[in-house]
Amino acid sequence: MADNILLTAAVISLLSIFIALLRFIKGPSVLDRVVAFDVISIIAISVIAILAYMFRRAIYIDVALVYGLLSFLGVLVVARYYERGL
Amino acid sequence: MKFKAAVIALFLGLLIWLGLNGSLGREVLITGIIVTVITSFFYIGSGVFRDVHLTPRALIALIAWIIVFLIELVKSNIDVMSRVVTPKVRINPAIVQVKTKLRSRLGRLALANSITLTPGTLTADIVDDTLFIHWIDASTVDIDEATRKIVEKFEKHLEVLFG
Amino acid sequence: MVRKAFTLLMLIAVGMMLLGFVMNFTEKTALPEVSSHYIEKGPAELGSANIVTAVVVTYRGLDTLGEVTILFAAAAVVGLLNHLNRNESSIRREGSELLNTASTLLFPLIFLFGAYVFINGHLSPGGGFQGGAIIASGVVLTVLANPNRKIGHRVLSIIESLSGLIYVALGAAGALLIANGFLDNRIIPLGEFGSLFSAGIIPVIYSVIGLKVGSELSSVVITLNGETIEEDAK
Amino acid sequence: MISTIAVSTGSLLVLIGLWGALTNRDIIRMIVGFSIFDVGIHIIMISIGYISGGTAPIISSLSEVGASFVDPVPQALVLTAIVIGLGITAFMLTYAVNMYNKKGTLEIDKFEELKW
Amino acid sequence: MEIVGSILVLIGSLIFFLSALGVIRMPDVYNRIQTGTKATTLGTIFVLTGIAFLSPGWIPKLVILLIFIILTNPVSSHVVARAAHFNKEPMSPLTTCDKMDEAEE
Amino acid sequence: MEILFIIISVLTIIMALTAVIVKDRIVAVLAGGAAGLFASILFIIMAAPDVAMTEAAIGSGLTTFIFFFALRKIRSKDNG
Repeated sequence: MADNILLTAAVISLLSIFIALLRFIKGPSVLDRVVAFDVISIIAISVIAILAYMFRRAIYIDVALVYGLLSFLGVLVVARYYERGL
Repeated sequence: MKFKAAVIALFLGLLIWLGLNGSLGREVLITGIIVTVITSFFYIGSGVFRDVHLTPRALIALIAWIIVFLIELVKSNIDVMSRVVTPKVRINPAIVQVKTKLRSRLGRLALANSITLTPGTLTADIVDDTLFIHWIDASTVDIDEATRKIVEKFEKHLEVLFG
Repeated sequence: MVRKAFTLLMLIAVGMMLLGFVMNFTEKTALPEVSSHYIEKGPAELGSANIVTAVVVTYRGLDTLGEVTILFAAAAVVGLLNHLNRNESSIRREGSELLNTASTLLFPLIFLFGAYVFINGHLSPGGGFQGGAIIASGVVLTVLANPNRKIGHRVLSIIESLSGLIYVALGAAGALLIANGFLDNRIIPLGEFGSLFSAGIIPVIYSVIGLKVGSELSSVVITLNGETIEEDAK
Repeated sequence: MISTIAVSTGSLLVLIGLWGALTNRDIIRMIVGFSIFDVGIHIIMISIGYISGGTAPIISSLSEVGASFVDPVPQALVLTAIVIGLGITAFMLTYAVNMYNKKGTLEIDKFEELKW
Repeated sequence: MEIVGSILVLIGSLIFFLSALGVIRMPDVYNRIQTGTKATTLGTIFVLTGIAFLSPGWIPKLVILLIFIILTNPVSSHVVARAAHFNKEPMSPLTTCDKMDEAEE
Repeated sequence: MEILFIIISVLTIIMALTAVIVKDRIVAVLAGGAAGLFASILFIIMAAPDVAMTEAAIGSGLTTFIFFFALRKIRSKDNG
């Protein structure tokens, strides 16, 4: 029961990733794509957390932490590059 | 002053270390203390925690700030979602100026972050004591009135906590 | 024109090869012999809960030594090529005050997390390479917040060569003390399975690798950022 | 089932990466193509080691050893491959920057010395 | 317990859906950042709280993940907004006032 | 589980295609990094958390950062 609801939630999250992906592809400017990338990666962190529960392995949360750190830095790098701060 | 910063850094680091490891064993504590001492040197060098107050009043302020923050977060989301689902996007954006009284760096970070996560506001830049805020539904562009509407509900708690 | 045809031909060839491979592919249901040996005997022999770590550090330890060497060579070549043609550095826009505060607040936490990843390499996913990369990301964060700051290479190179030395010394100790081969992890007792101080010397080796990789990658980042002490001195 | 899908995905990524690396005239985008090629190869290698219904090769207690784990050896190899891929990419990028400093362009067609 | 947790996760995923919709529908960069940051933060809070209900043993790690996200998310959106203003990204024609532009002159 | 896997595979392939087709260099690098991030979710489902962590931290994280550092050097000659 719980697992089915979780699967539904994961599928809905992935669909919203698809919607944000439209913005990533459409643009128009680089910063629009960066915002879309931010949204995509935060949703992906939640998907990893859901997957961790579905596999019943706590160690996968570590991967989610690394993922969050790296996506945050990725957004920062592009934004700082764009404002000539890098 | 440095002593207080070191205590806070050690305590914070050890708390996070224990949370990551998820156990209270002797070995975890030993390695944790070694690693935390190294990290607290970075903190002391940067002087981030110098202005944090450690009084009972500050603790109450912390709790009050967290409660206000959570309520505002939920309110902001209901606000944003109602804007998203309505067929015609109704927005009235503007970038306004507000003033803050806070002096400590950590306090200003906390203030800016809580402003960003509350209804329709986004900190776009900070210069000295002026914050530039993008407001999705600007009702006023006057400095004093905007300060009263956006900043004060957080500032009065953060002032006690960070000075 | 010739080049386009050649490209197309090559893509088609690779595509056919991969198509044949995918068509004949079936999912395995049993492990090959070597792997099942590692999985069945590994935990009892080496005391490491994470079998990938056991394979990387012990069973295939020499490969890892070579890998670290290649990474060192890459870092050295990047430094050299950058040194050959340094252009005068332009002044970059400072990060905002909020980003500065956030980076001073976050960098020690990132360091702590990196240390957690490589110290727990034998219990949870991760290890020296990941931990080192996380520490280097922390350095990226400080560089982003304050791009014009000068960071010295000296401390990094000392840590790097020291940890490389300890790594080789520990490997040699495995060969000399109990004569069981290079990089044997059983020169100290295995300890209780699943606790932090277990798996013999694997956590120590992985911490050393983590420090080495972390300082190497950090020095790559600092070199590419282009503001070094030496440049300042002249 | 999962590993079959993964092998197809990996093969597609290999093809896309190769296509990008061969047809683009811009060096930076060629290097991006190479890194996508890398990712595809990694996915293929991991899916070769996948066992139906297997769990990650991280054992929580010694009594659990009999359970079905996936193959750890390809994972160790891919770990090595990713790290070396970073070294190669850093090297290629520094080389590209150097070439740019010499010629003032990143178009591969302008570099006459490298063509046959 | 299980039902409460999974319902929370479901609510979180619906919030994600709305936030992605906002990223598509809003007219300019700043408004996209607004919908993107806030809604995804709240969605993550919901999802992680739901998982904490489902398996209470993971709470320390989930709390660390949550604190990390609440700390970093506003900072990254602030940096993106600052970069957008520095680059004079086009604003939506509805924008009534830009004090930041006046301050720069 | 298969349906999740298929959706994420499609996402990875879309990201890779974007990285190869798009004209802007910055967007190409960013899309390449995003493809690596999705690939790391694939690795999690294929029961390889070690590889997922390495791919997230090194393959997609640090590589992207190094790309941007190199792009910065190229830009600083372009326009001062």
